[in-house]
Amino acid sequence: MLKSSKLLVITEVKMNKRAAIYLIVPAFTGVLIFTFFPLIQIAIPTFQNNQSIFSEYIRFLQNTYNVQVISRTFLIAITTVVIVLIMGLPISLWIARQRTNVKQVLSLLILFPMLTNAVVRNFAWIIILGRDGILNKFFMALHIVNHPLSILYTNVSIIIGSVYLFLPIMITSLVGSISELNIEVEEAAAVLGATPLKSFFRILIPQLTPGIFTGCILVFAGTMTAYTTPQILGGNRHLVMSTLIYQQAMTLGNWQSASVIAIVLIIISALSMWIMRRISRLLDRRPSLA
Amino acid sequence: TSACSAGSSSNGGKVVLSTFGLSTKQMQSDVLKPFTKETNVKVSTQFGDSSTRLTQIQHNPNSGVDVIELAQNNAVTGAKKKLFAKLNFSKLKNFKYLSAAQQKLAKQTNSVPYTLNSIGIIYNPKKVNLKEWNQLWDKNLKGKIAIPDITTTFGPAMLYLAGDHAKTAVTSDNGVGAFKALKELKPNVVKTYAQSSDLSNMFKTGEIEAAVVGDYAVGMLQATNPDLKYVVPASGTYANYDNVAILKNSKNQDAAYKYIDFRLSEKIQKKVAGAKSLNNAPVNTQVKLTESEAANKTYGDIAKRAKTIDFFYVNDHMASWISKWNKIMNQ
Amino acid sequence: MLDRKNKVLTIVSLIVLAILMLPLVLVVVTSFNTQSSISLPIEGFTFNWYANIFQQPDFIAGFESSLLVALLASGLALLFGIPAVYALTRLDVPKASWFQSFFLSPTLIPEIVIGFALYQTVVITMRIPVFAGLIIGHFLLCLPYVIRLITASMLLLDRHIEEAGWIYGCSPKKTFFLLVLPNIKTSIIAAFMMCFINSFNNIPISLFMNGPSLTMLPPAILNYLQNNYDPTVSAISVLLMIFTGLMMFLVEKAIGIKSLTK
Amino acid sequence: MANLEVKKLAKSYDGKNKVLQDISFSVNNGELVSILGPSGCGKTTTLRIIAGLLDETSGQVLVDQADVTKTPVYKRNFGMVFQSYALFPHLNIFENVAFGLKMRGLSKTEIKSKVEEILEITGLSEFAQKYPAQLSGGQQQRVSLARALVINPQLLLMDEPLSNLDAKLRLKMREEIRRLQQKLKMTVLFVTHDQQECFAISDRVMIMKEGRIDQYDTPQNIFHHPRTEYVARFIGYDNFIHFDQAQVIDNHHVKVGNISFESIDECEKAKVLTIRPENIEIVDQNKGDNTILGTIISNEYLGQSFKYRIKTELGEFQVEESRKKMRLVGEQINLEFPAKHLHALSE
Amino acid sequence: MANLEVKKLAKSYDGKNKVLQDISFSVNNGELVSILGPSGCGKTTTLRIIAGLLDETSGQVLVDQADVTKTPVYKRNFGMVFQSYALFPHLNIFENVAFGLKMRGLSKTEIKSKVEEILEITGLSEFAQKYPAQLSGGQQQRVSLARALVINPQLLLMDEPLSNLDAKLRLKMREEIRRLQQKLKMTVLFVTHDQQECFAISDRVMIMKEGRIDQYDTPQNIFHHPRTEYVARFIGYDNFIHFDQAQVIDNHHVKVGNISFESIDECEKAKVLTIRPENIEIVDQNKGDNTILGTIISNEYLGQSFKYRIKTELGEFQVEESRKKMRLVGEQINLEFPAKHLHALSE
Ligand SMILES: Nc1ncnc2c1ncn2[C@@H]1O[C@H](COP(=O)(O)OP(=O)(O)OP(=O)(O)O)[C@@H](O)[C@H]1O
Ligand SMILES: Nc1ncnc2c1ncn2[C@@H]1O[C@H](COP(=O)(O)OP(=O)(O)OP(=O)(O)O)[C@@H](O)[C@H]1O
Ligand SMILES: NCCCCNCCCN
Ligand SMILES: [Mg+2]
Ligand SMILES: [Mg+2]
Repeated sequence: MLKSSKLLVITEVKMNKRAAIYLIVPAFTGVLIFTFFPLIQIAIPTFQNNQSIFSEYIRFLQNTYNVQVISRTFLIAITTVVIVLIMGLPISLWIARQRTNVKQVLSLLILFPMLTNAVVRNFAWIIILGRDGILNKFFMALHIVNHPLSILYTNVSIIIGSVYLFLPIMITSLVGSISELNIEVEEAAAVLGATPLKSFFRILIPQLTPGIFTGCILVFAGTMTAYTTPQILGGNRHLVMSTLIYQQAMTLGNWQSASVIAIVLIIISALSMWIMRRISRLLDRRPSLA
Repeated sequence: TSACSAGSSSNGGKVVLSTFGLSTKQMQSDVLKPFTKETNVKVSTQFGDSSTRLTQIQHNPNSGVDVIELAQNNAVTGAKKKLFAKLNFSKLKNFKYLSAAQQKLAKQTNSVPYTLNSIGIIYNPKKVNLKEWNQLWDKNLKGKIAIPDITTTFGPAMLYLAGDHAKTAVTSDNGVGAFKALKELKPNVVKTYAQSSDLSNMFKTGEIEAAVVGDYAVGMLQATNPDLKYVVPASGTYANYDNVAILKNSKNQDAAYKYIDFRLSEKIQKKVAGAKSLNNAPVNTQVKLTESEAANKTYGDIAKRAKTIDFFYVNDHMASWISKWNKIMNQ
Repeated sequence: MLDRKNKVLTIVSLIVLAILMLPLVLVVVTSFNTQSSISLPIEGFTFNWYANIFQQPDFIAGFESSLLVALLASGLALLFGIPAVYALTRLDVPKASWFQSFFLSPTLIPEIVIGFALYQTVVITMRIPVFAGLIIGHFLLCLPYVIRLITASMLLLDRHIEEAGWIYGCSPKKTFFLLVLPNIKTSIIAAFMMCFINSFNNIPISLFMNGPSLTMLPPAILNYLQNNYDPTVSAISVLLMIFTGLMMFLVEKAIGIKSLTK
Repeated sequence: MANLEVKKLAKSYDGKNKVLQDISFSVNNGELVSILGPSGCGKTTTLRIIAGLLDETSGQVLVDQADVTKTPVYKRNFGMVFQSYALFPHLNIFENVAFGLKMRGLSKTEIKSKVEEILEITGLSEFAQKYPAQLSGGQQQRVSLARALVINPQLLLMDEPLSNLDAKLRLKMREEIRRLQQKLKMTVLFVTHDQQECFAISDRVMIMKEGRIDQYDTPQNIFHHPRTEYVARFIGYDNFIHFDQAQVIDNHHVKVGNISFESIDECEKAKVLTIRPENIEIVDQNKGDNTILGTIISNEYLGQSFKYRIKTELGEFQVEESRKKMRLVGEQINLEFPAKHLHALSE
Repeated sequence: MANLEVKKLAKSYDGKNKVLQDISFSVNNGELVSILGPSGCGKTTTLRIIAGLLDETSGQVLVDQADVTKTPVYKRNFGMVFQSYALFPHLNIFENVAFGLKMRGLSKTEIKSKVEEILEITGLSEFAQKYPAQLSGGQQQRVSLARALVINPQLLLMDEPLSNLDAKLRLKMREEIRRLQQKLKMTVLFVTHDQQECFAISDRVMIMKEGRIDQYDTPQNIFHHPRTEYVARFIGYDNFIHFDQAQVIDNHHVKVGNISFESIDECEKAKVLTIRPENIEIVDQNKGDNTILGTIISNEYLGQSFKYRIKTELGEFQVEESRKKMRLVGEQINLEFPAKHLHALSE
């Protein structure tokens, strides 16, 4: 979804070329003024320091607490991606291979939580994950644990909340990719002697590489930058970068610091996405047909 | 003003109020509606955290807010940053009913205290029995308590308590002793909370057995967890005022004065003191509460035991304390 | 074969599906609890928490302004987005894919940063009223959805349809309104729904962009949740789910009817 | 290399409509049999059941007398060439071809030598390191073939393997398939809906209609002796004269309307006479028998010949004539149906 | 109903490569002209420039002597049938057909009567209230045609209007187009890459190659007298014998290798001899001239005939022979090239 779909102007059309300018300029100006200009405005002060232009950043990173928040944010995002992928793949496969009308119903069902308010979705997990919550009651009843587990307000609860938040996005994205696959390719593998498991790992997964990475990038970016989930399920002991930005900016009124974190967050998430995309290209062995 | 019919609004003018997000329903019904009814002044509101709202008016001189209600620490900051209009106390008929200390604070900060809170310990008597602050450090409370985060209203008070435990006042050693005491407390702390409703949930789910909490939240906590007991240790507590101020850029100063005076009036102070209302302890000395009415409020005995926090000192050191706190408590 | 008949796959999928649905079901159940805290199992049945929603001034005002903002922002995003998409997909724009990435770029900026940065630039520096700032923020949130979804359907739409219009004497402008718009209606509805729901549910931008008498619903719910731990939040969650479901139903119906004739 | 036998195979997708209706047939060792039929007649269904990709509703599939009906697809050891090639897009040509051998656990050196050999045979050696998307349609087709052949399948199944190719390439590929099949002496079942293709390549042809086998015979026999009107129509007999038993005169003669027709076939149980457009002759005078008067109602130039639609008292006929000049619409002409080209059908 | 003239039309998309190279031609009133050529030769480009959908690089388009080169597309009053039909999916059939009339501001009653008439002619009356998606391919095709016809276009342009149809429908539709064109006496420019289609339908055929016109003539002339090897190859002359000027003996005789060939055409400036596979005869004895010995290297059954590839000292030849029995690979035979079928080409 993040990737810009390929634009192809098939044939030159006899039309007033000037029209293009009038059509594009409003949206272009809007994004320029309200996205790029504000970013520059918050970025500039962070580089205006007496010592060196990067000293604000150096100071920020010298604080081990901040480094911990960054690594927590990163770790939560990566873990979420992995879990979402493991949970999402089988069900996506299952949905993609249903008959059309069943597939439509299931897709709507998946879409529903995705379109439901984020507060609502996270809040549901408070009920489940608390010391006295459903999950602990369940575990205790089955004697899996003797004492209730502390899950709420930990990194784990943020991960669970994020998984819940982004699983539908991954499924929707994967169902799309899987539906595009030629099922005969798997049949061919079966005819050639591949068991279902072998077919899954050797034929299906490799073909899905680009789709999987697109999904992963979406989930990763979403988790890295999510605010509501860590806010509700993490609390202040488990700040992530976006909640730290808000705390610095609004609770403590320290805008300089908030700007620094914002820039660091943008750089880290952009860099990670770029790396993931590179890896995806490396793994996708099919030649690109430019 | 009294001649106006209820329907017309043009005469009384309007005022924009910025206040706490807690109990918006009661604020509306017990303060704002009666105010409009009496003065014919229309009120628009902004609800939210004290610190957030302070940050906003600090950066945005055109916020449009006329009157702002803030926690004491934020009021002190606001005053220091000269965000408030210089008050003409003669315009406030009810100002004279405030205590001398409160009047002094008002004059120092150009913001008038209209209620006060203090902290105590709330606990689940089925699991533990607590009477004194020092008991919070007991080993058997490991992983069972919650304390307010440094960034919240009672964060500084928590630091003062730690200082008391270490027997070095925070103001005497820049909090060195207090932070040492906090380090000792850390194993017991499940969470440093920002919202008192978190506590409700944590008690409910058995996450914690005790917490340091402001008295204003006690009613709400006991409503959801009826077993909980609240104690203000005999050794004393720390009080914190909520102040109301007029912003420098306010264009509705007359209406703003009317609001503050209304807020301080005996009738309203008594009304909002109700447990089902805002549960605000009165500052108006004319208001008398029965013992049951006084429950969970900084009133009478407790008010006498309450010590004040030097927010002028605190706010100067806040930045470095937050960083230290985060390293110790949130890491 | 790994198809819908594979048993292991089916079981795993049903479990995941249950995990997706269970939390929402629990929210619904807790909303009827007589206890004044959100917990399970419920002790009794009541509609009180639903009644309480309507006594919260924030919720009423929040719903109204969230609705208004979502409508305006989605509308603006369509108004600005559709012409741009048309130019990028139909006219010979140099570096068209660069422009497309540019229009999608707000997606890459964390929403909390958009809120923070916009607050400074739009509200403080430019002195634009907070309400307008809020609309701008939500517009940026929405625009990428419009660009993405409508580009997809413009690329699918047979460009010869427009040419046929011209051939039969229809001017380019008229052709757009008579022949292009009706045929991308489906994706316009879809884009509108994505915009609307994302704007309506947004928290991070609204957290910064607020002011007197400008309360948005999600922050109001968050605020309520943080100050009062009672099932009112469950109740309003249920109402919002119904609202979402209703929108999905309407859209499905609108697009469904369309796809019959297409 | 194996003998295939299908016994009373039936299939229903929805439990109600039978897509295959108890079909039985066998394919001998080293024989190439085509299944020909219109879209939806059940060709793919038959092939997929034999391959094991689809469950039959009833019936049996036997390979060299052994029942394989319940053997899972990945254990059947068949080769299959898919209509869409179904190459593995993420594997290069070598790896595509090697896949089946890998699944069988062969050693690397064995795999290498076998793959290289088949790539040599199919003329693909130089593409070993390329990926499917880098190959032309015809080359991909050959990879698909090589991949099926390298595992030395007992039986090779091909589902319209040429339908995606343009006319030129299609021709070349079908020659290649025939050559390989004969060289490697494979047993092949070949699905197609192209009449010419199927005649050009097969030892025997099976013509299907709505889940049944209408005729199963050599191409020549089918061409010259279609058994039913359906088969005839399918292979280019565009003209039909219907009649009933009462009109039969003797073994080889029938009278329809006022005209007597002599047919090369026995007419006793026949119901229809049929003839190809190119076998009808336009003659100058009406000689009576086997001849009918008509009017041209449309004309078309086909390059080497002209094609006319002609209206007669027995309905419309289509006639192809090689001639320098086109006859005009409206012209009255006599059509002769030579007895040796006039076939009688009973269904 | 109009006369089209194209003068020195050139087109370059990128400013460098000329996709059309100064082509000139004219189409008479009521004439149906096909443009035939391989993919990418510039057929669509030509049509789109004439329609006004594309800017020419240089040259002129004249309709009834009036220069329309600068007239915007929506004022040209042409009809166009798009390869993909380009029906308006959100309008029903009636509205689709009425669109052009509406744009011309006709009254409702006029529109109604005209649309109903054309729907009648195209056999679409019963579908008036249906939407395009509810129609079959052939019906959609007719809607597209009706939409173009109803505005009574000066000129009707058709870009491969049949390429999406299956063989049967394609045949039917081309007859219908021809019938309508003749009935309404339209001037039509018809783009196709199908040789047979174009011969069957056109008054004249224009064969394009890489942006140039290779031959522009009646179907018969093109078929029997291809001007270039390119045209010949395109229309099914599969066999070519190349030689140089030195080998020309006299006006009608050429000696290639040891064999003398007599051709029906003049050979003076010729470089190539060509003949169709079905015109080569397999004869029992070598009569010397126009005959060559060869070996069969492949055989194929085509239904009515057999096709052989034959290797000779002058290269491979393709021969089609009608016969009961197939000749075997390896058999030695003599090929005779009858002079009346052997054409000489100069390019
Ligand atoms: N999965 C399915 N579910 C239900 N019906 C099916 C399914 N697959 C095929 N059919 C039906 O079974 C019949 C035979 O289909 P099959 O694919 O075998 O035809 P075919 O002869 O291969 O046709 P084609 O030449 O078009 O490929 C058709 O009527 C088709 O609609
Ligand atoms: N918009 C364009 N930009 C650049 N080159 C183009 C464009 N459109 C067509 N061409 C090129 O111009 C040449 C002629 O194209 P045109 O579409 O006229 O071919 P055509 O004869 O219609 O082929 P086909 O039978 O495949 O439709 C081709 O080489 C094509 O690649
Ligand atoms: N702008 C950051 C992208 C985060 C994705 N947000 C998902 C919201 C789902 N409601
Ligand atoms: Mg099939
Ligand atoms: Mg073309």
